[in-house]
Amino acid sequence: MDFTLTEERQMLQDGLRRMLADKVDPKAVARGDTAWSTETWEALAEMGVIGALFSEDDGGFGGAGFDLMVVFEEMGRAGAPEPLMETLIAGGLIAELGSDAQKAHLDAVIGGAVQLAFAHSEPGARFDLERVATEARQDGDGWILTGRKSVVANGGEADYIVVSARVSGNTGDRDGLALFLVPKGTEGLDLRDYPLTGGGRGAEIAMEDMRLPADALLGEAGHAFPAIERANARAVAAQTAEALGLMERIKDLTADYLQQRTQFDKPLIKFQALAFRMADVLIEIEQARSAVINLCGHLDADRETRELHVSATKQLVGETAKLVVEESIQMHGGIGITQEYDLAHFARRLTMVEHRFGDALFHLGRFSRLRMA
Amino acid sequence: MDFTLTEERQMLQDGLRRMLADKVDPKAVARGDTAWSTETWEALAEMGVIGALFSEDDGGFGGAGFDLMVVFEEMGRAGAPEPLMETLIAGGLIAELGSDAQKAHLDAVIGGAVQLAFAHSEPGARFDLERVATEARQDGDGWILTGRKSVVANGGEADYIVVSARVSGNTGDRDGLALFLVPKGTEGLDLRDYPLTGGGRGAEIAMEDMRLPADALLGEAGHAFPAIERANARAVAAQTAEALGLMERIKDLTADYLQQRTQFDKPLIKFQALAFRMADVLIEIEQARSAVINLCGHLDADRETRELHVSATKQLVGETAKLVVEESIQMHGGIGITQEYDLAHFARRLTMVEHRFGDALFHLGRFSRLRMA
Amino acid sequence: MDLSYSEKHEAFRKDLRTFLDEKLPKRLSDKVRLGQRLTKEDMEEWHAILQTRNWLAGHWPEEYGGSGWDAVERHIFEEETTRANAPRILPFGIMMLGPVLMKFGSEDQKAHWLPRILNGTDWWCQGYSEPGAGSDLAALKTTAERDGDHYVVNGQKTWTTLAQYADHIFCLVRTGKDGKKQEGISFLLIDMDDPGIEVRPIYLIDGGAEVNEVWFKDVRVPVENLVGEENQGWTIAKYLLTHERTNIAGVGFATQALENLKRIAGLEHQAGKPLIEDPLFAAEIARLEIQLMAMATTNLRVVSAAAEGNAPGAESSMLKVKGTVIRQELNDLTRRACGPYAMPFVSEALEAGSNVEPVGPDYAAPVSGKYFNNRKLSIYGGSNEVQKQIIAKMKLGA
Amino acid sequence: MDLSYSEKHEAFRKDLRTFLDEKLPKRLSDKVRLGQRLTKEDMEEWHAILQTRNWLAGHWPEEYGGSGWDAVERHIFEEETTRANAPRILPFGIMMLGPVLMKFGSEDQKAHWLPRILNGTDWWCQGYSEPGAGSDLAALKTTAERDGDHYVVNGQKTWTTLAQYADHIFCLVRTGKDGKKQEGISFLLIDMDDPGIEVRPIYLIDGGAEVNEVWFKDVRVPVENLVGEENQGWTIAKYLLTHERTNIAGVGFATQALENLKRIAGLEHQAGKPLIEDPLFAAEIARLEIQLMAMATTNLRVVSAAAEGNAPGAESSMLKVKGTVIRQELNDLTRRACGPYAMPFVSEALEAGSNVEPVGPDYAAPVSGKYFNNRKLSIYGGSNEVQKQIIAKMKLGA
Repeated sequence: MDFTLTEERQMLQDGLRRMLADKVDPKAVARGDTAWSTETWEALAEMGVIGALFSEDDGGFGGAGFDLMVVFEEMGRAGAPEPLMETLIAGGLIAELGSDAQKAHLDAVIGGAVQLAFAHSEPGARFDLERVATEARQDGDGWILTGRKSVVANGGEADYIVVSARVSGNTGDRDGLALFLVPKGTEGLDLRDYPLTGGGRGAEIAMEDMRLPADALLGEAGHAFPAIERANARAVAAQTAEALGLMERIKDLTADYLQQRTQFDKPLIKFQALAFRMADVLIEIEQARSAVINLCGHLDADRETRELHVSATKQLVGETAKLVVEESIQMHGGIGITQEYDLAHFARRLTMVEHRFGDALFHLGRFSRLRMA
Repeated sequence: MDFTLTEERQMLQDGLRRMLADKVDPKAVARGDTAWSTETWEALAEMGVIGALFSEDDGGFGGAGFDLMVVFEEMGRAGAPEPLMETLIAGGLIAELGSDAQKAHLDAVIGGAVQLAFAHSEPGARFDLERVATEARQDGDGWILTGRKSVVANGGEADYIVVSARVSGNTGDRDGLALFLVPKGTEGLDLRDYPLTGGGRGAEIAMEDMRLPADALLGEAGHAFPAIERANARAVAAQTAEALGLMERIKDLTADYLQQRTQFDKPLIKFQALAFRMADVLIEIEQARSAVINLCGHLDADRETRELHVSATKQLVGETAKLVVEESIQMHGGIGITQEYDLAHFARRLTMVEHRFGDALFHLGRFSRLRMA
Repeated sequence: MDLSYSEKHEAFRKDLRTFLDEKLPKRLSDKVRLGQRLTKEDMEEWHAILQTRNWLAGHWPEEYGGSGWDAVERHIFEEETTRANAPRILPFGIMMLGPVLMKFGSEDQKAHWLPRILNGTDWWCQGYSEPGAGSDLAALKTTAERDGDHYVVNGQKTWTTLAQYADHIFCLVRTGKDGKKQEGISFLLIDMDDPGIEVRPIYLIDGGAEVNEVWFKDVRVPVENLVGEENQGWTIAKYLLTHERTNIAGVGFATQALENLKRIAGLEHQAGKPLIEDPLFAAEIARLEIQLMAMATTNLRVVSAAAEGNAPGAESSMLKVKGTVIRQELNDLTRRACGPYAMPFVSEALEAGSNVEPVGPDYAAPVSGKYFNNRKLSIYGGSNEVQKQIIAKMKLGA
Repeated sequence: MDLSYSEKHEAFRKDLRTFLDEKLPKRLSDKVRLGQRLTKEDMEEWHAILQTRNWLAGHWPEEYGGSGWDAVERHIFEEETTRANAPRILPFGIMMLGPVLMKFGSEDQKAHWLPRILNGTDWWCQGYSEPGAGSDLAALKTTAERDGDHYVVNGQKTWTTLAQYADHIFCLVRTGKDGKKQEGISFLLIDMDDPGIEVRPIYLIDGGAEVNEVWFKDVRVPVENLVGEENQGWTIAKYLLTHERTNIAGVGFATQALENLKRIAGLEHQAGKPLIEDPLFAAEIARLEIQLMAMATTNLRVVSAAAEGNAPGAESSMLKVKGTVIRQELNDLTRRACGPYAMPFVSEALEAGSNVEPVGPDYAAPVSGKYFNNRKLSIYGGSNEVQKQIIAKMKLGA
């Protein structure tokens, strides 16, 4: 039982926090001036932050749940929109399933030179991981893919996109899925990209008879679901850790505001109703931190335990995110919803946590079904 | 569109409020000294309060939804445990379905001389109206009943019990139900009675080959469900009105307490956190009042509209009851959970609203299913 | 007690529905339905259509060009127009300044300004809030110093809704410095074209710029533009706050939002079934619908009491709190209903007539912006904290 | 970061489980499981069984007869004993007075009183609260005036838990009248058999009488029963409050309550199916289970920090608030799960050995009483409002 950070993680946390505080400008992201910054990305690579997401076997120097927690909490605290999450998911799938040739890309990924994306979710699939309609059929040695993918984060910037498709079965089946490593600009891949609320960019992807060579297949055709689910669990861990960082930052902003701003001749924090509500916010953030620890500590547990923690943590963090966003805006008053104040960016980014990998209600239902199974 | 009381109802309200304030001692009920008082009952009859629950055709002088609202809100405000609800339900069923001979009892009911009860719910049925396993089989001209009824309010005191039983079909079917008018002390009827939390008494009833004559049948055998559902709707209107009265009383008690009690040298109501929470309580009570008005105003609407309001009102009042009970106790502190303070009785009685005719969660689900049907 | 409408009111509702069927341009109702931004011309067009029936300011007395509606008629109007996706009437002239002029204005002021509100000559905005004042409205610092036949105004207003379209602004300004801060405030009408006025947009969290800062530097305002007496401004402000809170419950908007939510939840799918069939999601909708059913009646109760001449006090504060929370929760659930498609942020897609397609279904485009933007509901017009303070004070002696 | 237990701790858990399997009388665990009232003898019996292993006050240093447990061992003890439905250890001597004596008591006091706590000679109760003081503990009025070798105590204490069984009471009394009210308070040990003491039961909302009023009329207390210095009582009270709040989260109780709720929801039926299969009811359970999973870890984090010597401050207040709310919500849901059978009020059925049968299923008998009684959780030991004030002050400078 130990809740302290190792010395290495402590150093990573300190360095990352300083670097991001220096480089990320929440107001600029909120105005949409920059989706994300190449300079910050390079600094992340140089500092070893990308490497911290991968195990030593895969060329990194970390990859454990608590590594993700340290890294993504700091990304959240800074409100950084850099697409580290996509590297974690797509890079993780390559690391787990890839051939030696495919895994050779990881060096460049960890070095920051290659960008990745994961095209899995489809229009109408909402949060259901198994709901894949995109079809992959064999064509001689290669594959032909047809289908659509929706809100693919970093899709427009990625050098390689990991694309999921179905080789057998029906839309909602777990069996029959395969993953493919698709280079940018592959013929038949149509892509429209656009800004996302809270920073970063997404893309709609349409594939019409997109031909891929045999060596584009990642792992074994038809059996990709367990890897997708595992990657999803790691993504939820990273995302909830990011949410935690965002909450901490928002809480600090709000506490500062309440201490500095006076009304009716006293600081707002001296109004008991506000002080008590802030106390509630603090309590819930501590709960969220514990939930993130629980998930990060169980990423390598058996599937049932891991997925139970995925839904528990996502549910609790989702509910807390809503509370933190709404209370912080309310306690700020009008300034809380203006773009020129940092809160706008953090609030939008934190809220969007609920729109990826399942919202609190989705995971509440999922948790209770998993519990009964 | 008119939200004022008619002069008659205003008079009934005033008189009833005065009379009950004079006669009902919440502390005594809380201590369990008296289940209910014959003296109060007689005063209710004399004042025409029982009659106000019945239409003129049935020998009363009221019976509309807003009559129920006026009467039961005052019963609630006083915390009166007298079994008016049982008179409303069982008396209403006799009035609706009874033969002339059976309806002849109503005069004595309205006059206060005859007590009624309704034995419908069974062990394991929870809040499902159609879940009746008690069996009635024909035996010559008469009937033989076998089965169990649970938590029959006023069962031990009733001169007549209206008993539901199944003449055909399976336990959960709506068709196949019949009602019987069973006099006290009928052979084969075994009864254990006991106090109820919040006042009044309940009874467990076991019937083992209980023989009834042909004229015990109330209405047509096999088709009693619509009448039971209608009686249930009226009961929910009365019960939620009673809950409203209880809430008003608890709110007044709490407001008085907060105004009078000082801590850290100022009245508790001057603590903003408490004042705002009381404001929330007030807002929710106004919502509850509107919900009760909605139900009372739609008791005679088509079945779908009526039942939608039954569940809407019961859900909202149930949630509000929990809020009012918990906040009032918390704001009182220790004194709020002592038997010697009036709040104990009101809080217990209000909480029990959730244990009869369905709690907030049950009706939330029911409302959403009715809405989609 | 009677929950049914009178024949007169039923007839009005019928008349109104026919009118909306025939006269509300589909182009406008489509924009409202899809959450697209309305232009100045859109709003002026709709105002003019309404005024053909004297319905723009239906609750104004007929002598001033209104229809003398009672409270129930106002309620019906709100219910039907929101159901029909009509643009909302801009409140600044109709709901705010008009009633103030009728009560406090001189005969000249009434004769001059009231018709211009109805015929669209003047577009008003409201200069109340100031930076640093927050809920403490009376802490305002903008000064108006008397100089001959003019007041010279200096200072800054903020959160001024649609000031970019307005040609006039009514302001609370400080004309006296002694005594309590509530004293020494006056109510002034100012021409936005006057030299020394500058309007700067404030970009909000949803990317729009519906509010502004308004700066005054030595702006000269004729003395005849003072409404009421000098230093009577706080009285006027309080009067207006009560009027502003009429219909603050927003039952119509909430009903409309509920219908929209149900429609979306019927189109979105989860585990292969319509989202609205998911028991947990359906229960969240049900919870809000039940709250709304009760609030609609609470609103009618207050409306009825007002019709009998009882001024709404704590009750309108209760409606403000409940009404805004319900609408915000509906916005929240609508955002959730759209799942991943609430993430794209394509601001251009919200401009009608732009040829930028929304990403995903069209109903998803505005939902996140609306959620964020409507956090304002519990902040402006007297924040919900201010309302609770009013309730606690009036009802509990806090 | 490491969520697993050390080998030493796993071994302790195993040892403890075996002990509970073998030594916890079924008669006692049945009573706890069914929510029946424990007698004084029941509690004394269990205390004595624990003390055979020096586990009654496991966290006390070995020199005083404890086992010198670290914070994790204490946590494991709580988890396992609640899981096994063991009676809870009475906190007054073990958790409260003991630590106070160790820190503030004289050598004579320690030598005299500590062994008597462990061997069951003395049964202590706590004389803190007074009528009229509420959350403002320092507003106490009970006086102790020096008269030669004695203090003469006059006044009244209230909410004194299990005073009817106690033979001793430790009290905060006023020995000085000057200065701030926090000054002039002393900590005194009083024999309940002394003349002038009267105990009157307070009947609570669940019909039980676990708390009392204690009246003091010219009670003479030997001066050697003063703990610490005269007028040092507030310091001791604050120290004790921190100790009292250790394990205030009640993770073990909550876990036990959750298991009980699930069992009941599996036995109750709705629409012909187990209630636990109703999606809405299941979701309510899930929501609480998720909260509890997080709180258990929050608790371990605080426990670990304490093990490293960091005194819990605002964190223990957070645990108090969250822990009590979770337990209260579990009680609420358990009451709901029982439906109509939560209504009968057969107090006798809660006395083990009475031959009154409960009405309906045995699990339903205590649920309403427990719901009402446990409203106290957020009131006593520093109300949740007091805790929030502490959090806001320590963390936010409020």
